[in-house]
Amino acid sequence: QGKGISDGVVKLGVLTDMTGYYSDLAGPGSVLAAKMAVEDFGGKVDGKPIQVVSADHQLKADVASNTARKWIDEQQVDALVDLVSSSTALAVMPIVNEKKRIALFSGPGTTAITGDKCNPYTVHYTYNNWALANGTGREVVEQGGKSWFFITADYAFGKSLEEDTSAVVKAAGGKVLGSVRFPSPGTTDFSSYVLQAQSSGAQIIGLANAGQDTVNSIKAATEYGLTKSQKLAGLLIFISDIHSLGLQTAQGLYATTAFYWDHDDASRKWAKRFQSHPDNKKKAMPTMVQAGVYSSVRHYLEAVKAAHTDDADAVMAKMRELPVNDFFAQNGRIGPDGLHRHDMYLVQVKTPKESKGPWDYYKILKTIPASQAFPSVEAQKCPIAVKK
Amino acid sequence: MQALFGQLLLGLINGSFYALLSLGLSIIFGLLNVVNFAHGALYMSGAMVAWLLAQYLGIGYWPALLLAPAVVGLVGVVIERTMLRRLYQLDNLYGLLFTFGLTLVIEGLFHEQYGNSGNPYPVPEVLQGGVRLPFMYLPEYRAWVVVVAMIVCFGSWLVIERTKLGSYLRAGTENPRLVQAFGINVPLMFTITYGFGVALAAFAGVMAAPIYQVSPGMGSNLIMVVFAVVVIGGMGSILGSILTGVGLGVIEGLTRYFYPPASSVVIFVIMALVLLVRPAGLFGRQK
Amino acid sequence: MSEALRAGASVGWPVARVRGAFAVMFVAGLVLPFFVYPVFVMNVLCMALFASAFNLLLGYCGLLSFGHAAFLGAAGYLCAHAVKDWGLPPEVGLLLGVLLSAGLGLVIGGLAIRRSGIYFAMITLGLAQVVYFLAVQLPFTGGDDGLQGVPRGKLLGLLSLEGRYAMYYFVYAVFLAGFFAIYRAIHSPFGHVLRSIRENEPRALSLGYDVDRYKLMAFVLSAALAGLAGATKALVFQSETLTDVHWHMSGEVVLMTLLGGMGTVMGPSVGALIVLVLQNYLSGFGSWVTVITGLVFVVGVLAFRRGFVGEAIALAKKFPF
Amino acid sequence: MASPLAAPPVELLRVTDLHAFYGESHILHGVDFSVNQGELVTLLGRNGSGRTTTLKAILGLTGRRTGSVMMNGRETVHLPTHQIVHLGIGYCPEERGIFSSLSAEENLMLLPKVGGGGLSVDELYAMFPNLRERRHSQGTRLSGGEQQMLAVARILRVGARLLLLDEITEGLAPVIVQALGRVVRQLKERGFTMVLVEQNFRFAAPLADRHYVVEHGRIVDMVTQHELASSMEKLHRYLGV
Amino acid sequence: MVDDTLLETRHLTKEFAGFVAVNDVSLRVRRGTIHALIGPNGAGKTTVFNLLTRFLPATHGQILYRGEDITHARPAEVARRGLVRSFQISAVFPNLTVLENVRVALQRKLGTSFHFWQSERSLDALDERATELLAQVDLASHRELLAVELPYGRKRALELATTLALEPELLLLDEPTQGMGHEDVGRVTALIQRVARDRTVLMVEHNLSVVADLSHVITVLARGSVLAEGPYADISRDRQVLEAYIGSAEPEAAV
Ligand SMILES: Nc1ncnc2c1ncn2[C@@H]1O[C@H](COP(=O)(O)OP(=O)(O)OP(=O)(O)O)[C@@H](O)[C@H]1O
Ligand SMILES: Nc1ncnc2c1ncn2[C@@H]1O[C@H](COP(=O)(O)OP(=O)(O)OP(=O)(O)O)[C@@H](O)[C@H]1O
Ligand SMILES: [Mg+2]
Ligand SMILES: [Mg+2]
Repeated sequence: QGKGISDGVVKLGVLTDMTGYYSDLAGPGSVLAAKMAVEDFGGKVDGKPIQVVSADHQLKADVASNTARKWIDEQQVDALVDLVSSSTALAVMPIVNEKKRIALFSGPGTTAITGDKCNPYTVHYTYNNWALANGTGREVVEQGGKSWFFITADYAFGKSLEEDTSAVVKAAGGKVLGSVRFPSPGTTDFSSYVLQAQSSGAQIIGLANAGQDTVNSIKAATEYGLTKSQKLAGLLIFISDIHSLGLQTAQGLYATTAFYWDHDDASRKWAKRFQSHPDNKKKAMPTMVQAGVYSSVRHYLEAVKAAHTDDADAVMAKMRELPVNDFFAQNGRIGPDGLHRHDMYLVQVKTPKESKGPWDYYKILKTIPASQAFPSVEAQKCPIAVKK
Repeated sequence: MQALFGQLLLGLINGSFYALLSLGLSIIFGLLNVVNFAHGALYMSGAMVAWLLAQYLGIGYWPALLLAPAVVGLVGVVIERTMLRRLYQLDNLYGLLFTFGLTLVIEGLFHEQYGNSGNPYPVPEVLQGGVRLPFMYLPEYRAWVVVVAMIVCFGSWLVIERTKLGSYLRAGTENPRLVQAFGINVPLMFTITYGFGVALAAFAGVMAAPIYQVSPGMGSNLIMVVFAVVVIGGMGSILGSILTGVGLGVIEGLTRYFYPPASSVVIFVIMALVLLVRPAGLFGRQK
Repeated sequence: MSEALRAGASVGWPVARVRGAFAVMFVAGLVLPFFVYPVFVMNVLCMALFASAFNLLLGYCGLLSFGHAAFLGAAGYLCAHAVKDWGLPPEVGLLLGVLLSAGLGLVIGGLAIRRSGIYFAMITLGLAQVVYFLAVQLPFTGGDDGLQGVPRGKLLGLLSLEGRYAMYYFVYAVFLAGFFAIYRAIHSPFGHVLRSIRENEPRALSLGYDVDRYKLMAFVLSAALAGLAGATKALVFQSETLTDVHWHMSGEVVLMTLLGGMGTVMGPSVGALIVLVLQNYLSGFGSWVTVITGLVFVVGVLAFRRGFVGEAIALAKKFPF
Repeated sequence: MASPLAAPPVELLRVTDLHAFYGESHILHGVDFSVNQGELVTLLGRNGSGRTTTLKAILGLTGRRTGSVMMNGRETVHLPTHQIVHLGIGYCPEERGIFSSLSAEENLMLLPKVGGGGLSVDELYAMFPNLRERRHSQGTRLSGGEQQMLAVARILRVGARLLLLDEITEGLAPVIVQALGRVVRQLKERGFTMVLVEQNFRFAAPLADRHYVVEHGRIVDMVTQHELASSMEKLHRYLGV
Repeated sequence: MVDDTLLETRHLTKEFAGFVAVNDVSLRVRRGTIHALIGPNGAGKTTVFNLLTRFLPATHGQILYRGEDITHARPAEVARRGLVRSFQISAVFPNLTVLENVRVALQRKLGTSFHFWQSERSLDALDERATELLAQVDLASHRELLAVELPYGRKRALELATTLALEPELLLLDEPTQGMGHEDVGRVTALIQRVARDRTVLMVEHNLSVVADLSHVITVLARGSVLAEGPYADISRDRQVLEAYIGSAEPEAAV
């Protein structure tokens, strides 16, 4: 591709889970966020229109890669957005690399994206497992939660989340007593695993799982009185999960998040717009993934504008060059490995009494500065980043 | 050792729950010769309806326990009257396909309306808390599930096996026209049966609402397992699927304890083995 | 399977017309990639082959296998692995895949064949779940991420398949080969015996046919061809994932076959086309896809039970043209 | 008629211009006949002439059907099968229709009563000893003939006043056939009305009051008991002997 | 001359869950004869057929065919050896045409039944023979009909034709004339007579007139065991047989 906007339009493809487990924390909400970002940007860049297309990858790696291929080959999509769930993200990475398009990941968590599997066209924008592990893991250990036991979803995401957290826990001087890996999807009843966690005698039960699994395991844990003697640490908690659990069940839970709507005026302002937007049928508050989608799209468009082209290399250069400054991140930076490093927040779920109303769920315990929140470039095993 | 007891008890609890679910399926499966794939979706509907009742009408768990099954059962009756009945005479492949389509529709609609992240449903006050056994802490609600499941299961079993209804239905599935030619209102009988089976699914759904995430997807994981239960127990043998349900619950529980990764497959292995040794399932009567 | 079989048994078109129809479709296949996204067409071809292989069993032996994904996936994994990690050429990858699923077919079929009806379906399902379990657990399958970035390599070390059209015509050739293998099997002495078995097993037995052997033979054939489809698919998408071994896939192939018309030669392919088009062009609509797909099946079963092609044939019979 | 001295016969069943279809194929082309209270009539005819179909059509077991079927003065073509039967009809199908998922005894007890004055189970077992012996074995495991006996026995229990019997001597040993002959005679004395479809003319002849001849889905002739001797010629021609 | 016994059973016995259906039956079927097996319902005739054709395993006892022990042979194998049966309830391939029904039987001799790569046109060679066989039972005119559409009696005729297609050496017929109209009965009787010239037939039949016309030897079964054996003349006078089976009346002459 030469300079200028190829084929006279900048096209963004939101590829996400529209119907599965994650459809509420990403899904239509992510599409909406992307559309809002485009609207706010004025619908044009360099005088060329901006389009948003979207599709459901059904959490299937093959569907994801097919759609990505089709979009790039057929519709000249310039950037893929969101890609919730690690396996779908990993599936599209070789494609964007081969075809020189840009991937703006908001949903997936695995550190491999900017680690050994990294490529020059991928931005990992919102969070990654290391950040979650580090945020929740270290904090909890420091507060005295020294011995851990994990209830882990038996697939890529869960396993890597468990590994990262164990590392952090050990580093912080805690110890890991063990873990149990349950098949997912396909597990509804967690009582058996909760019981094993109970009998492990660990102080902290780390939930290395996501979505429905998290919700069901937390329900079981409270039901079996685990929370009386031991503490739960949800490693990947979205505000939508809290909403579906209800504070009664979720209260006291620790979590690390990249975004909370009630953080400051900027975030409140945007979140309210998002919530009251006509396309947001369920009138839900944005999750960190959806907020991340908005911010990443915004940042991408800024970069295109600055580079006067949608050529992937040029735009990536600009994206790395420009800092991110909006309601989502202050002075966030995209590293050579493609990881977006920004502040994260350690939060605790309020008790029903503390909560002033719907969606008032988190107490922000502390802000984790970008430098600590994410792994350093060196710590990542990303070949291309090290070369530089 | 302690833990093992716990796992056994949990197995029993889940087992009785499987039994309750497979009961409805087994009745429909065995008596109408319909492979009711929609069973999971209807179970989910039961839970969702309970939640909706609570959410919008402030109706609590206890009334919902009757209301939700009634509502869903009624839907079942309509489905049977308007569509399903045309498929009885065909290979049960078609019933399966039809109910599969139905599943997609039901789940899709709920999903469209209420999303997938699910909704909270509290355990009723009287059943909160639990008892501390020497080897584990047993939530009262789970105990309640076991008791109710068992009562309902054996209740329906008695009604169907100990009355003539059972033989009417069995004969009716073999040759409905003829049974009708003997003066039995077969269509009505089938409608009621399907309605009842469906209501049972919804009932199980309400029972599940407080302990599992109430979401459109909650049924799709269970359905295959419940199928396996019914087949292993012997299609049409209601007692069979009750006992098998409990048994498999226990086996699954133990697998979760000794080798969790296999917990999702163990039931299917057992199913294959059983069918190879006993063609009609454990309690099924050979044709 | 009474109803369905009647549809199956009545593929009574004059040979000439059948030939004509095939000729038209053949040409269509040649030019299609210039109008439609080739990868999509290739996907359709693979699934069409898969469904046709499945139909050989359901439509012509009255055996409903609910575990055919096992063959599709197993072959896919082996092929992908062989090409990616062992650096074997694609044709060898395919061959290995086919051999594996044929072998699997021999085992699973050998066990299941002794049962019939829903029990047969359930045994195949059970054993297929075991294959799925292996696909999740075995180290080389990449578990949940699957195998990504599989190279398409050079056919016979000469022709590179990386180009979109080269690959397309390769896949097209594979499809035609598989398809006509099936067509011939159905219209062979063997096929006739299968039909008689499906119609009345004890009678076939009393005529001196070793029913089980014929069924098993059919099962292995079907499995091998399903494997061919799976291996090809893996090359097309340059990846292999759990989707192909999951029971949803086994269900999907049943749907395709019935939608298109079981026991008809073209039916499964048409069914595959319909289903994939639905999935492809509705994928923007979120949950409505699910609802619409569901409705399609409901209506299909209630109103067009013989499937698309089956109904067409029935019409052609009523108003011969 | 049943007895020449009897008061003017009361009509129990009247079939007028009955047409019946199986899907596309038009099988009955306007069947007309009537049966009086306590009378036994047979439907004779070649294979495929439409006798079974006639019985089925009376019960609404065929596909579409038109015309009129009056069951003691009540029009029934519009009623669903199960209601027609409750007007007091018992049907013994050609293919026996024994249920494989029920034991022999369950098969026997399956049918609900549709009227008073049926035979008791003991009477039935006395009539068909095999059945008592095999009563616990699965219905379709019975021998061909045993299944036939069961099919007959089961409708004698329900106290129907009109019996539709299709090929009841089929595959039965001569002794049993004779026994059955006696049973039918008894039933007649008890005032049962019967329509008998028979290949075994020798069995039917002495029992029947009247014979209807069916050909290509129509009634083409009727022969009464006392005309029988004189019209053997004709009958043989109809039946192609 | 050599022993002309084609089929022999020694102490053949079959029990079902404690109930003895066939009890110590020793039969001898001689080459070229028509051997009738009669007896009251539930005597065990069909079961004997099922044992002979290995559709059921014998509880104990032995089956010798052409002097070879076939007690443990597979059903299909028994059939291939030339011992073929018809069924009590008509057994046809409902959704195949009348012609195809017969062809399936003829096809086996081609030895190409596993050839899934060969064209079906290789079967057309059989049509002529098939039509011949159909003509024998007056079905030639119906050859294009689907078998379901035949009335009951015709189905039996078709089944017979199919069975004959195998040119069996020993033909087992279970109630060949059951459910047939008189004209059919006549025809089938004649047919059996014709085919029996170069074959051996073992048949179960309740229609005494048919038995009388056809059979050289009759074995009477009752409650699973042999009650009497001999030519029709003797059997029909045997007191036991009379009360157990034939009953008071004379054998029924065809009307
Ligand atoms: N289910 C069916 N579908 C289509 N045609 C049928 C069906 N049943 C019967 N027929 C046709 O209807 C005609 C009459 O059949 P029916 O059974 O009434 O004859 P029948 O007089 O009872 O002779 P028999 O019972 O001795 O064969 C026959 O030509 C038969 O082919
Ligand atoms: N599979 C079985 N299980 C149990 N009992 C059986 C089975 N098959 C047959 N019987 C019993 O064995 C006895 C003999 O049956 P069989 O069918 O041989 O009688 P048959 O001589 O053929 O009588 P018919 O002339 O009525 O056909 C019958 O009493 C029958 O109930
Ligand atoms: Mg008839
Ligand atoms: Mg018999």
